[in-house]
Amino acid sequence: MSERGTTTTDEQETRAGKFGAYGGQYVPEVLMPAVEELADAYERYVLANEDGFVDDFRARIREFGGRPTPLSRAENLSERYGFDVYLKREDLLHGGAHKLNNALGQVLLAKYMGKERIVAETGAGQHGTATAMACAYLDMPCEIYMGRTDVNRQRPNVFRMRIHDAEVNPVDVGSGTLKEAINETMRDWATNVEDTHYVIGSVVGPHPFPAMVRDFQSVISEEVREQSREKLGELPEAVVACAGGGSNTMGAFAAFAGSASLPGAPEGTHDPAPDVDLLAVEAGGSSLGVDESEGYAPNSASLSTGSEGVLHGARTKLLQTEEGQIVESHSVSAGLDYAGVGPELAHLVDEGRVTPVNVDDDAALEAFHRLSREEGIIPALESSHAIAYLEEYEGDGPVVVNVSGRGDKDLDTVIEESTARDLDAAPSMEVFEE
Amino acid sequence: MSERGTTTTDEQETRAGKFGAYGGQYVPEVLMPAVEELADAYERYVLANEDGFVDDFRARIREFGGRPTPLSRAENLSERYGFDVYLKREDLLHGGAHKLNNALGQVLLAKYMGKERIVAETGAGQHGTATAMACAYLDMPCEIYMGRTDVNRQRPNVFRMRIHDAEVNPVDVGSGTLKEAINETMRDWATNVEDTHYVIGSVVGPHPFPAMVRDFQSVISEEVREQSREKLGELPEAVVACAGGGSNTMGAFAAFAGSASLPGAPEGTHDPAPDVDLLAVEAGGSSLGVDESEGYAPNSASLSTGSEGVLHGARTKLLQTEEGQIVESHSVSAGLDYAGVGPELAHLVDEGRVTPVNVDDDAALEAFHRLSREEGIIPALESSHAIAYLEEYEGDGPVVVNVSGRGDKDLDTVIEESTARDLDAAPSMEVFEE
Amino acid sequence: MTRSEIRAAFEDGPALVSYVAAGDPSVEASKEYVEALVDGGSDVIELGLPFSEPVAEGTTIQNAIKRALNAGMTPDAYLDLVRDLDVDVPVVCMTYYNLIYQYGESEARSASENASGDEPRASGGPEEFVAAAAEAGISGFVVPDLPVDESGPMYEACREHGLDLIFIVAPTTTPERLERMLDRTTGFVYVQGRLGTTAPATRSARTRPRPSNACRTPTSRRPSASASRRASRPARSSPAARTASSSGARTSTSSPRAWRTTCPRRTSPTASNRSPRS
Amino acid sequence: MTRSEIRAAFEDGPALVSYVAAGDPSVEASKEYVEALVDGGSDVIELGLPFSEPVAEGTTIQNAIKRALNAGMTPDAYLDLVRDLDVDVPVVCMTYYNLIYQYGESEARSASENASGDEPRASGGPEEFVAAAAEAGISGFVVPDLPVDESGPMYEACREHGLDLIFIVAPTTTPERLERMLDRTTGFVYVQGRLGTTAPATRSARTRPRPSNACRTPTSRRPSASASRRASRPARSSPAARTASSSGARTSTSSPRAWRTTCPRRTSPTASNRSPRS
Ligand SMILES: Cc1ncc(COP(=O)(O)O)c(C=O)c1O
Ligand SMILES: Cc1ncc(COP(=O)(O)O)c(C=O)c1O
Repeated sequence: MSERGTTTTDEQETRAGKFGAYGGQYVPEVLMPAVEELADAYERYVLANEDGFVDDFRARIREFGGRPTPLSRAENLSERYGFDVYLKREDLLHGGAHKLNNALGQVLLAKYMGKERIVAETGAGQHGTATAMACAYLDMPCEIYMGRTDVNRQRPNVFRMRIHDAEVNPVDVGSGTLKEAINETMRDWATNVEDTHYVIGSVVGPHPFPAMVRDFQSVISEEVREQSREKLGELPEAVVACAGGGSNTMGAFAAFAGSASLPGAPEGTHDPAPDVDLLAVEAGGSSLGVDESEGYAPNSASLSTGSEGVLHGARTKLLQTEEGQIVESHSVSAGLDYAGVGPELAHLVDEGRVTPVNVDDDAALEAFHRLSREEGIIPALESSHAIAYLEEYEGDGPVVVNVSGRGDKDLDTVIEESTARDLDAAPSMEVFEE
Repeated sequence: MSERGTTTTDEQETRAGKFGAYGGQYVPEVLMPAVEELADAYERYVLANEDGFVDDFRARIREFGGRPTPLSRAENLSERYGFDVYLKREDLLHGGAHKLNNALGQVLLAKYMGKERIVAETGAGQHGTATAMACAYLDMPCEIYMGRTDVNRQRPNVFRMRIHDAEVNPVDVGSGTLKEAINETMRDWATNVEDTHYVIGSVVGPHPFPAMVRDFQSVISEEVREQSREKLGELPEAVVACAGGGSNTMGAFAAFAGSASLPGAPEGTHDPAPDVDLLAVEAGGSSLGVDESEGYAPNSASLSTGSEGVLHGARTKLLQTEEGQIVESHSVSAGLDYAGVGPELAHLVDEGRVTPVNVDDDAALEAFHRLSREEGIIPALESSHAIAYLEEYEGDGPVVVNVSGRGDKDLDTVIEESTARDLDAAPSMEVFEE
Repeated sequence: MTRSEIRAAFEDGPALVSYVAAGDPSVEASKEYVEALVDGGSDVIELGLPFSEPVAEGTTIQNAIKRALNAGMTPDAYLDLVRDLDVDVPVVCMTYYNLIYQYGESEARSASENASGDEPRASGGPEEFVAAAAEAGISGFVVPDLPVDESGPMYEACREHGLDLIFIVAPTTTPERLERMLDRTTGFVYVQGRLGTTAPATRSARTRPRPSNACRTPTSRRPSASASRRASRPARSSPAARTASSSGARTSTSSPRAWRTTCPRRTSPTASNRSPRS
Repeated sequence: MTRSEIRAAFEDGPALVSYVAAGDPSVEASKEYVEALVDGGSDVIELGLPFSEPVAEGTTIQNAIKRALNAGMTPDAYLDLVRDLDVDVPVVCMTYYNLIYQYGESEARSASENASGDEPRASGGPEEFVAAAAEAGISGFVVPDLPVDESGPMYEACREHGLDLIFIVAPTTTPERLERMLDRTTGFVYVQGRLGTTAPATRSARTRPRPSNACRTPTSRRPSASASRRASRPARSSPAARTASSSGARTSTSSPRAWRTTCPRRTSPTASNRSPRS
């Protein structure tokens, strides 16, 4: 945040928070001071470990969150594919997904900043739940905005948030889903910006969010590097992660890309490792492309098929019409169902450091069943996309797949969708048919 | 299993598998050879680490299961009570409860024994799910017996078992709950005893189950001792665990009681520690005692209020009528709802080493809400009993509470019961009332 | 009421042993069924004393037991029923160990006493029930959850009161275990023909059972008698027995297929002439 | 169609700035509303170009925007509407940056080109839309998600085409930020009177907002003009404006309370006489 150009073309603006041409701070003026204050706090507490903030974060994510999560060899999948498959087990993190790494980091930071209140948006409820958990643990009042439609179809996560004593504010506008919730949360933040911190749920939004969320999530790849050294004796050939907003992706990639900057990382874990392929698996949905006339994309493959634009505070790759209207994305997995993606990921794709790929809904559902059946791990539908990509992977391994979360939350959806699609991979549920 | 008395009074029978007067092998003859074969395998593989079985188990429960689980200081509860409260986080074990320690151990043992098929009973579905998980991971065919009533009220766990490719066999007899399921599983085992292993879900049943399940679960207390050394600098004043069948209890107590015998435990972690109080918290239900005429106990406090008898293969403490009919127990928590208890626990209570206490349904529900709200951890309703006991604890701490599982599975029950009881501690769910 | 010894029932070759769950659907009905079965040719009656957790039974008997318990069957009512029976064949009590163990002075086994740290079972045990059963006219016991290894006190009590303690030889029983059983056997032993629990033969073992290899193994002592616990058809089925089995809507659920009968398929049963080991 | 400069609108003291979401419920209706508002006394029209993600708007305008999009509003249709307007007050385009950025040769920004690793935005940018807007008769822009810090290219394009780029001064704006804004301000600046987004004043900030402390802080340059984005009552409300606001069932949901008006409560607005920094 130090130098702020008054130059007149974007090319010359080299402020913090830019990843190549992506990133930035496209937010209403009312939020700019908050965003600047946060960027300042990020530099001091996170980057410079002021007051031992990062030590505190690391201790808490270990003791409260259950880090390090294991790197498990998938014996049956390794046999299936003929190369070694290792699973990074974020499904075992407290709350059941990688989301807590970020939520705990941000709520703790808000505490260090003297904020007295937390707001967050949530779609499927995973980020809301993680935030509510972190707030209960750190004794911070918490309000979660959630579209009315999502409230009704994600009841268990609403229960969890309420049980953690978070307020859940249903948003009745529009389609009542994630984007309306983001809107409302922004609005709350804009109204209460002085005492309130907005905990964004992925590596999106204005600077410093993309960098900060990446840093909190980078514990994933830090551990993968250490664990690879122990278990594989070498670095993996590739790291595979699903990409929605991209937080588990950046978390799994950062140490290999050399882009994270969380103090206290073990020696050498952040040296760039250009030989390790980084594969971001997007939701291919039912097919690629955008239906311009309907304003609808039957996928959420913004890295693979999107174009550059500005959304939710940052310049990044988006699913949009030619005119620039954001289209409705689609994925069987609620957590990947977002029309944008983190700006750093967009940049790493342009640079050729990260390869964007995608798998469709059916492939993800099949992978969900495959991992559950073959390895005794029920993955989140989001993570199932990463697992599905193994079917197409052409290298010799070893490959590390980030299992970003567990799939308990997805059981109903998976059963319904598997039945509707008549998937062979799905077990019959006739035990209920009496 | 070496010497087998042919003497004529129980007092003189000093066979393996007796804990004082408790334990034994009260099973149909058809199962005796299987039970003896298992006892032999237990001695060789578990006690003597033949073929490196225990090393294999330890590696797998670490990498697949996510051990060690953290020992987290509960900051807000410590403040509330004025003494240090530490939580042993079995809720973070793969599958969401301590059950996997045992299920993985037994399924792995069955593999070492050359068995080709696994059966197990389940009530609420936790043990069935853990077993199905372990079987998927270790590539063993698996059938789970579950009462029809339980099948219908525990749908998510049935889904999980099926998704792991386990057969779920609904039992239509009687009330269609846990005891009918045990019955059917025994029957299956008796029919297919040669190639099948029965994975019992707690420290109950005929020898060697109580000792073997304890040993697999003893990783809990082994870790607590190590972690106490690091974090507390001393042993805790007390360890508190809920007791249903007693497997998490024995797991949390064994290293302190000096009763476990799993090779490879760190130096000194199994030396008896008589100064550490061991508190087994039973489900007090709605009130203590037994309604003789109805054959019903509104609790499942067999250690606190039961009497000695023989059930499911072992002599132990039971909830029974004066005539010896087993009564129907009751607890708001399905996993504690069992009329018996592990024989070793009964013995340790008689010996004065373990203190049985109990808390009622309301106290458990309140503790569920308290931990969720104050610490950001949603405990299983079973574990909530252990947490509830802190309200009554009179020492100076530090106290370790075993959080045997997570409470996602209990959300519906808790919300329903909290509403029905009009509990102050429960958050309102009016977000849904639109 | 007089009654022959169990061993006598096997003196003339195969014997029909019929099972009835006492108290299903009522004490009176049980009395009638038993008497009809004896009229119809049963040589031994196995009268089940219903236990709430019948782990060795299949669905049919589980349901019968449940009905009996709901109708109020208790150990005392059971003994009264036995006293009332007007039959001249041996009546064997088939039940689970906990009922035998708990019978008598229950206060002595209360929780508070146990908590004192005394050897808890000093106050319980099989003696009282065995004595009462002998007095009522029971000739022997089958206790499916009491394998020979745990049978010490029961064996003592039976010997003291002159009752037979009958063990079950399973297809899985090893020669060594058979040896141990025969040491304590009086009356007869069951030879269980098939793996599993009592049940209609609709569900069979996934693996082919080793047919009673223990019994086929040459041993120094021959089994005293053998019976399949679960032949799918009675070896001998008299018209009267058939009548008894269809004497009421509820009786039929104690399906004939579940009745235990002698099954002379492999070894020819003979009455034991071995007396209890002294 | 001729139109005065924005700054001229403030020359005689407080000015009424009215907001209409273009295309809600139809292009024709928007044209009528705008004309009625001007007839009724509006000094400046802020004509919203609907964007699918209106992060700075409250419920009322969100809903208006949604209706407009459903009715088919596009940037080209918007420019056509502007060309068609028969009003003599300045029309300010209020929209979000992505629509401005994407306008024009869209193929040039296709995914395949981006994947080539070229600096992607080389092919996009605000120039084309600003040029087209200037040609259609737009006098200036309000782009709520384009803070001064990101406004370089937009500022350049506006300067080139002689349009005003209007910034918003928030209650939270620091003197240092205000300084930066005034460097790039032409036309007028909004002074946002309250924390939050556009909305009826029913939900107020939990904390009491610091009222425009940036503007109250003495600086070397005075803000060129100030307007509350959301006064709960119009400063001046002519009968005709009221008519416009109630001219149809749908119009009323673009509630008058959400219309932006000048709010001379704190600083008296004056037209800016500062020309763009050269
Ligand atoms: C388990 C899991 N994985 C992945 C995602 C996608 O988010 P991100 O791309 O930020 O990791 C989500 C979002 O809810 C999630 O719950
Ligand atoms: C989380 C949890 N805790 C405790 C129990 C009780 O079992 P045990 O007493 O064997 O630990 C159960 C049983 O399902 C359980 O799921």
